Amino acid sequence: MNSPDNKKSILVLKDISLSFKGVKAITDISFNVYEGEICSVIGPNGAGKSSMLNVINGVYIPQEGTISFDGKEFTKMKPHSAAVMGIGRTFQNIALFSGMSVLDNIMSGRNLMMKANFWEHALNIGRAEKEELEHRQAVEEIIEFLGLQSIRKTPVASLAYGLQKRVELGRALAAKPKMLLLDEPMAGMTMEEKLDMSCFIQEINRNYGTTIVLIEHDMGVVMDISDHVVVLDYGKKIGDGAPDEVMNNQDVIDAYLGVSH
Amino acid sequence: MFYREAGKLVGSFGKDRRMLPLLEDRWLAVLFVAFMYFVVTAIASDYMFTAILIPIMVLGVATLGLNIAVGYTGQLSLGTAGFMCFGAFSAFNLILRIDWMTIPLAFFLSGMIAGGVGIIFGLPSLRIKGFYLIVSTLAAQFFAEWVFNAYPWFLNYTSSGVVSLPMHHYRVFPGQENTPFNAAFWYSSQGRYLVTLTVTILLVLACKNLVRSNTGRNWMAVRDMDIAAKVIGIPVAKTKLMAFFISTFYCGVAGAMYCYCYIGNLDFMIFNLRRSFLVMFMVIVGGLGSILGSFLGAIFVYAWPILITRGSDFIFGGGAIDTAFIENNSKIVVGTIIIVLLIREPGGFAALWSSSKQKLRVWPFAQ
Amino acid sequence: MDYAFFLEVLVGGLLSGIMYSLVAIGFVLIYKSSGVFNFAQGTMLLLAALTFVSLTERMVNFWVAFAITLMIMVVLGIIIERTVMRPLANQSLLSLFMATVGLNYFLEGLAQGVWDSAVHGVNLGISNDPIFLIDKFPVLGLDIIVSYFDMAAAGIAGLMILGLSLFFTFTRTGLSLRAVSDDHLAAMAVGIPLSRIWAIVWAVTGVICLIAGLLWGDRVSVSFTLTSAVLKGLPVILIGGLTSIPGAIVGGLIIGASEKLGEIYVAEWIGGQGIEHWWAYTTALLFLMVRPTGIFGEKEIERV
Amino acid sequence: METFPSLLQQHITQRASHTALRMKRYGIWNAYSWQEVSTEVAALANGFAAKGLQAGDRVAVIGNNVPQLFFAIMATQSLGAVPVPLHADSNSEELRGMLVNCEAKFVVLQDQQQADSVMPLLAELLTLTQVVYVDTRGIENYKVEQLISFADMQKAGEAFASQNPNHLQQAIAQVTPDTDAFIVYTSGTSGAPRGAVLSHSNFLTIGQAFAEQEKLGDEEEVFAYLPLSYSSALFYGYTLWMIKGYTINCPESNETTMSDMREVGPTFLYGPPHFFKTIYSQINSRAASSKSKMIDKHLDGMMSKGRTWLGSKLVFDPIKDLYGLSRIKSAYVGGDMVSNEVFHFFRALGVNLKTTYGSAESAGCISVQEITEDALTAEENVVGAPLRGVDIKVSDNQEISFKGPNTFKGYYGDVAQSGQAKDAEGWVKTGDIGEFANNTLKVLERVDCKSSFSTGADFIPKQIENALKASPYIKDVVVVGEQRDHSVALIVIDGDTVGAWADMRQIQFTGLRELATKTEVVELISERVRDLNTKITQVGGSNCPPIKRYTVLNREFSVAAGEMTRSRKIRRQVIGTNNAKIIEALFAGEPTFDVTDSAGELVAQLRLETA
Repeated sequence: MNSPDNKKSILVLKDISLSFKGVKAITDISFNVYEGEICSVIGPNGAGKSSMLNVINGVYIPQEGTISFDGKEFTKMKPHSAAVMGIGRTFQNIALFSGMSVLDNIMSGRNLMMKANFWEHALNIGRAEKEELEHRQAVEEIIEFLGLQSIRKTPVASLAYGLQKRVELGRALAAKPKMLLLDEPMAGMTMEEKLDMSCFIQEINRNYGTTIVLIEHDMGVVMDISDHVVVLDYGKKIGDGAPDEVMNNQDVIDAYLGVSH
Repeated sequence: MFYREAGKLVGSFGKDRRMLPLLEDRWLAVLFVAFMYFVVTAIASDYMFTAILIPIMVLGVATLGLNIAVGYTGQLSLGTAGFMCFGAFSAFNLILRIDWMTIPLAFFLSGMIAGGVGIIFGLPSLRIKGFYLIVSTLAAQFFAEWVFNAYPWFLNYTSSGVVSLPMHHYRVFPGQENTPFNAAFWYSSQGRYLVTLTVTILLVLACKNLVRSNTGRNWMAVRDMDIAAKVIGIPVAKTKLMAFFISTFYCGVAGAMYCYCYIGNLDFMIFNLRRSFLVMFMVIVGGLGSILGSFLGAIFVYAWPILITRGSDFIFGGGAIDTAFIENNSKIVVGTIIIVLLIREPGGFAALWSSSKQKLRVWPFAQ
Repeated sequence: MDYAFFLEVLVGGLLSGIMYSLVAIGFVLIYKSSGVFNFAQGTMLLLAALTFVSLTERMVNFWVAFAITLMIMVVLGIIIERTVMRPLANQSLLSLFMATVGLNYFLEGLAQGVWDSAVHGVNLGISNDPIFLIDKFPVLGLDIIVSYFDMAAAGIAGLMILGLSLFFTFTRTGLSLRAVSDDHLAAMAVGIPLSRIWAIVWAVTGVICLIAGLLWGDRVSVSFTLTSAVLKGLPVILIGGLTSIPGAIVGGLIIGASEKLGEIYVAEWIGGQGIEHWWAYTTALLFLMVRPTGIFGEKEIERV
Repeated sequence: METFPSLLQQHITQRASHTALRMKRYGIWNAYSWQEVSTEVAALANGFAAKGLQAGDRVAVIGNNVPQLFFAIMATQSLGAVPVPLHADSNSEELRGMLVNCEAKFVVLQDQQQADSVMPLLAELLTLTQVVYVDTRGIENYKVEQLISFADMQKAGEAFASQNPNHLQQAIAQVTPDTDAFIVYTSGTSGAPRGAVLSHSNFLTIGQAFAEQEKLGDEEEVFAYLPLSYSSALFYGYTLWMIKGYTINCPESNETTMSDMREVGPTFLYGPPHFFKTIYSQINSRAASSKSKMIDKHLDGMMSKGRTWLGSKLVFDPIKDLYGLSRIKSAYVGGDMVSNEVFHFFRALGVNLKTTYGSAESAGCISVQEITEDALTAEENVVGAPLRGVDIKVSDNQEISFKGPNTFKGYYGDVAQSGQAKDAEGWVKTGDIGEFANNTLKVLERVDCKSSFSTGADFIPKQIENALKASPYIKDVVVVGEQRDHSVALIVIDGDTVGAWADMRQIQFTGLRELATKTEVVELISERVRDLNTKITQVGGSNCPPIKRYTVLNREFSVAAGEMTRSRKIRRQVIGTNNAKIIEALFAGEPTFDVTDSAGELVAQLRLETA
C-alpha cells in the first residue's frame, strides 16, 4: 500500500452531520477515500455506517457538510446524479428487483447507458434491439465473472441469500462504477460464500480499478482485503488509517472490546 | 410432455430474447392468430362477434393498459374507465370534426390524448406514494364522468346523452369506398371484429416489446424497489410518468374501441367507476404483470355472467332465471374468486397457466 | 359576496363533514389494525341499514331491531376478519385493498340477492325542518339557515366520534390498537392478543356502519347509493393520513366544507353542477401534494 | 494414412461450412464452421512458429473445453509438435510434476485461474518460452514477460504468415502417422502420473475402426464436456470428431453441464459411470419425490417388463427429453465399471448404452460391447469385443494385456516404466483382472485391488461396491477386508437424492454432514445393505462375501485429498489410510466413532452398524 500523500482522493467527506427528527445519526464526520483503494467502514451496530453510505450516494441528505466526488463538490447529492457520476451501491438488506430474473436485474444496472426511447422499445426498432444485444454482452461478461451462468434466467426471489448478494453486486457492477459502495456484502454468508465474495471484491478492485468502500463486520475479512479502514462509533469517527494502524488505536479497541453498548 | 426442448440450441442474443422462447409456443401463436383471422372471421356468428369476441378483446386491451400501471409499475389506478372515456370521446370528436380522419389514426390519436390526460393525473405519483395515489386516479375518474356531461360539445350537443355512431364514421383507410372493404363492411360486426383483432394484436406485440426492453425493466424496478431503482440511476419520475402515459394510451384506445367496435354508440354513463373496478378485477383475476393474464382475466370476468345465462337457458329454458339473479350471482362468484385468488394464488390465472405450462415442460416429474 | 350565504354553505358543509368523519373513523380503525383501506365498508353500511329497515318494516321495535342489527354487524365483521383479512396478513397493500374490493363485490351481490334492489325508507323521527341559527350567532348579524336534521345527525355523529376517541385513547384496547398499528410482530411479542384487537375493531366498525347507515339512510333513503359512502370516506382519511382519528375528523370537515363550497362557488364558474365527487378528490389531492402522507400521517424515513 | 492435420485439411475441402464446434458462452451457443476453425488454427500455428515452436516440442494445454484450446491442440499438431492436455483445476503442485516432466516449450491456458497455478512455477520451467492465455480478464494486468494473449499470438501468426506463406503447409506435410500426437498423463488409481506418448496413427487407426463399427457420420451432435486431459476425452471428443467432421458442443460451465446437454441433445455420447449414475439418481429421486406413484411404477415396470408404447410416449420419451437423451443413437460408458442397475436402467429407458474399455496406453479404446439395440440386459462386467486390429490375452494371474495399432509408444522420458508396461512383443499390461472368451472381454477389478481374507479366500470389493451403488442414494462405497476375516464398508451418500428424500419426509438438515448422521438416513442405507446381503447369501458367490459392518460417512471422498482421481475413480490405498481409524473401529466392533476436527473438538458421531 502506498502512503496516502501520493494518492488522489476520489471521495472527500467534509464535516458531515445527519439527524433524523433531531436524533443524530452522524456527527461531524470527515474522511477521504483514495482512488483505487478498498476502504472499509467498520463500527458497532448503530454506529452510523449505513447512514454514511446513504449520505454518499444521496439517499439521505445531510444537514451539514459537503461531499466531493471525483473533484466535484456537493452539499446535496442526489441518488440519480450519484449513479450518473459512477457511484454504484449494494444494500445491507438485499434490494434486488424481486419480480425479475437475474439477467434482468443485472441488465437494469445498465439503464443509464441505454438511449433508446419507449417508441423504439415498443416497436423494437432503431436503437432498441441493438442496445439490448450490446448490453446483454456486457452483462453476460459480469454473469460469467460472478459465476451466475446456471441461474441467469431464474427469478431472483427464489435464490439463496448468498447468491442474491452476488446478483446485487452484479447489478452494481453493470453500471461500470468508478466507486462501489458495499453495505455488508458478506453478512449472513457461509464461510465459503464469504471467501468467494471477498475474492470478487478484490478482483473487481484489481481488474477494473474500481474504488471500493465497504461496511463489514467480519474483522478477518476487513483486515485481509482493505487498504484503508475508517472506524465509526455512535455516529463519530474514532479511527482512520491503514488496517493494522487502526487496530492498535485505543479508542477502537475500547469501542470493540472494552465498552459494551 | 408437449414441449420437446432437447437439441434446441440458441445461437444469438437476438434469438434468446424472442417473445416466445419455445418453438412449440411460436407455432401455437401463429396457428392461433391464423385461426382468429381466417377461421373465426369466416364462421363466427354476429352474436359471437358482438357479444363475446369483440368485448373480450376490448376489455382485454383496457386490462392490459391498467396492468402496465398496476402490475408492471406498481402504481395503483382506479381511473381506467375515466381514461377510456377520454379515449372514446377523443375518437368520436376527431372523426366527427376532421374530414379525412380514419379509424386507425383516430384510435392512435385518442390513445395519445388519453395518454396526455394520464400524464397529468400521474404527476401526483411523483410525490404521493402507495395507497395515497388512489386519490389521483379517482379524481380522474370522477372528472371524466363530470366533464363529458357538463360540456355537451363533446357529445355534439346530442340531447339524449347517447350518440349512435353513424356508418360513415367507419373509415379505415382513404379511398375504401370503391373496394369491398367500405364503410358498410367495417360497420358490420365482421369488420369491427377485424379492426379490434388487428388493434389488439398490435398493442399486445408492442406491450410485449416494451416489457422485455429497458422501459419494461425500469417499470418493474420501480415497482419492486424504487429506492434501489433510483440508486442505480433509473429516472424514477420519468419511468412512472411514462408508465402512466402508456397505460392510459392503452385505456384510451380501448375506450375508443369500446364505442366504435363494441357498442356502436357513445355514452359517458358506461365509463363509470364500476367499470374501472371491473377492469381492476380483470387484472387481479388474470394476474398482475402478465399480458396473457390480462386477457384471461377479461375473459373470465366478462364471460362468467354470459356463461351462467347460457347455461341456465340451456338447462331451464330461456328466461327461466332472471337477470338480477345472474348479476348477483356473478358478483358473488367474482368477489369470492378474487379473495380466494389473492389468498391462494396472488399471481392470478396467469400464474396458474404458467405453472401448468411448467408442469408440461418437466413432465412427468413434478418439478 | 353574500357572507351569510357563504357561512350557511360552510356550516352545512361542516355538518355533513361530521358525517363523513364518522364513516372515516371506521376506515381508520380498520386501517390501524389490519393495514388496509376497507373498501367493503360502504356495502357494510348498506347491509346494516337494510337489515335494520327490513326488521322495522316487519314491525320489530326500533331498539330491538337496532340490537339485532348490531349483533349481525359484529358477527359479520368477525367473519370477514377471520376469512379474508387474516389469511392475507402481511400481504402487500394492493392485495389487501383488492381483497376488500372483492369482498365489497361479494357483499353487494349478496345484499341484492337477499333484499333485491328496492329503495327503502328509514325514519329516525328527526325533523327535517330548516332552523334559523340567527339567534344563536347574533354577533355577525347574519341569517343562517341550517337543516335541523343535519344538526341532529352531526350531533349524533359527533357524540359517536367523541366516544370512540375516548375509548381508543384511554382504554387498554385503544393502547393495544396503537401498538398493533405500529408493528404487528412487536405487538404480538409483547403479548397483545392480536385476534382480540381485530375482533373488537371489526365489531366497532359494525356499530359505526349501523349508525352511519341509519343517519345517511334517513336523509337519502336506504338504497344502493348508500354504498357510495365509501367514496366520501376515502378522500377524508387520505387527507387525514390513514391512521389518525383526529385526522379523520379534520379531513371530514375539510371535505364537507370544500364539497359544498365548491358546488356553490366553483361549479358555476367552470360550467356545470355535480362536481362534488371529483372536487372532493381534487381537494384531497391538493392537500396530499403538500403533505404526501396526509395532515396527521407519519412521514416515513426510507430505510435501506 | 492420415494425420490430425491432414484430416483438418480434408474437412475444409469436404465440409467447409459445416459446423465443427459450438461453445456455449454468455448464454448462447457460438458456432465455428470447419472453415473458421482452420483459419483460427492456421493463425495460431503460424504464431507458434513465429515464436519458435519446432516439430517435436511439447505444448501444455490447460483449461476447460473452450474452442481456443482445441485450436491450440490442432495448431500444435500442425507443426508436428506434441500437445499435452492437462486438467483445468490442477494446482501448482499437481502441475509441477507434469510440466517439468514433459519439458513444455509453450503453455496455453484458459484463464486467470490456471495462470495463477502456472505463474509460481515459471522459475522452474527452464524450457518454457511463452505462456498463451485465452481469457484476458485479470491476466492482462500481470507483469510477466512470458505471457501473451491468444489474440496477440494469432496476430503474430498472421504477420509471420505474410512473410513465410508456405511454412505451415510444409510443416503439415512433414507430420507422419508415426509422429507423436499427444502426451497423456494418466492419473492412475495408484502412483504418480506418467505421460503416455501416443502417435497420430495410434489414435486414428483405432478411431477409424470404432467409427466404422459404430456407424458414425458427420451429422452427429456430440457433447464435449469431458476434460481433454482424459484419454477417453481425446478419443471420443477429439479423435472421432476429427475423423468424422461432425459437431462438438462445449458446455458453458460445470454447473450448467446438465442443462447444456439438454440443449445440445447429443446423438452420440460417451461418459464415465458416475455421469450416468448421476442422471440415473436424479431421475429416480425426482420420480420418488413426485406425489403420484405413477412414474415410479412405470419405471419399475420398464425395468422388469420393458417399455410399452404408451409408456414411451407418456413417460420415457419426456424423461429422455428432459435430460437431453432423446436423440441418442448410441451411448458409451467406460473408464470404470458401471453398476448393472444403472446400465439396465438406461437400456430400458431406450438409450442404447454400451460399455467400452480403454486406457491412456491404448489411445482411449480397446473394446466395445456388442449388443442388439433392443436388448435390455447384458451379462455383468462384459466390456465387449476388441476393436479391429486389437489382440487381447489374459495371463495366468488373470491380468488383461492388449496389443494393437493403438499401443502407445512409451512413457515420456521414462524408459524403465515403459519397459515394465510394454513387453518386447508389444503386449501392454492393463493392470485389470478379467476374463476373455468367445471374443468377449470381461473386466472384474484392478490387479492391485483383488483382496483376500485372512482365511485365504479371494473376494473382489468392486463387485460388492457396484451392487451397493445401484441405489440412487449411495454415491460411493469402499469395501475393506484384506487380510481380515470379514469385510466392512464405508458408504458415502448422494447428497442430492438423499436430501430430496429427507425433504419429502420433512427431516431438517443443514448439509451433507448433518444429513449423513440422521437416524432415518442411516436406516435408509441399512436397508440397502441388508437387501444386498440377502441377495449375496441367496446367490452364494464366492467372490462376493456379505458385508458384516458398515458406516455412513459424513463427507464425500475428496479429489483434493487424493481419495479419488479427477475422473472420480476411488483410490483404495489413500482412502484406507485416511480412514484407518474408522476402519479399525469397525473391525473392533465398536458401536460409534467420534469424528474430531484438527483441534480435537467433537464434530460428529458416526454410527457403526452391524448388518
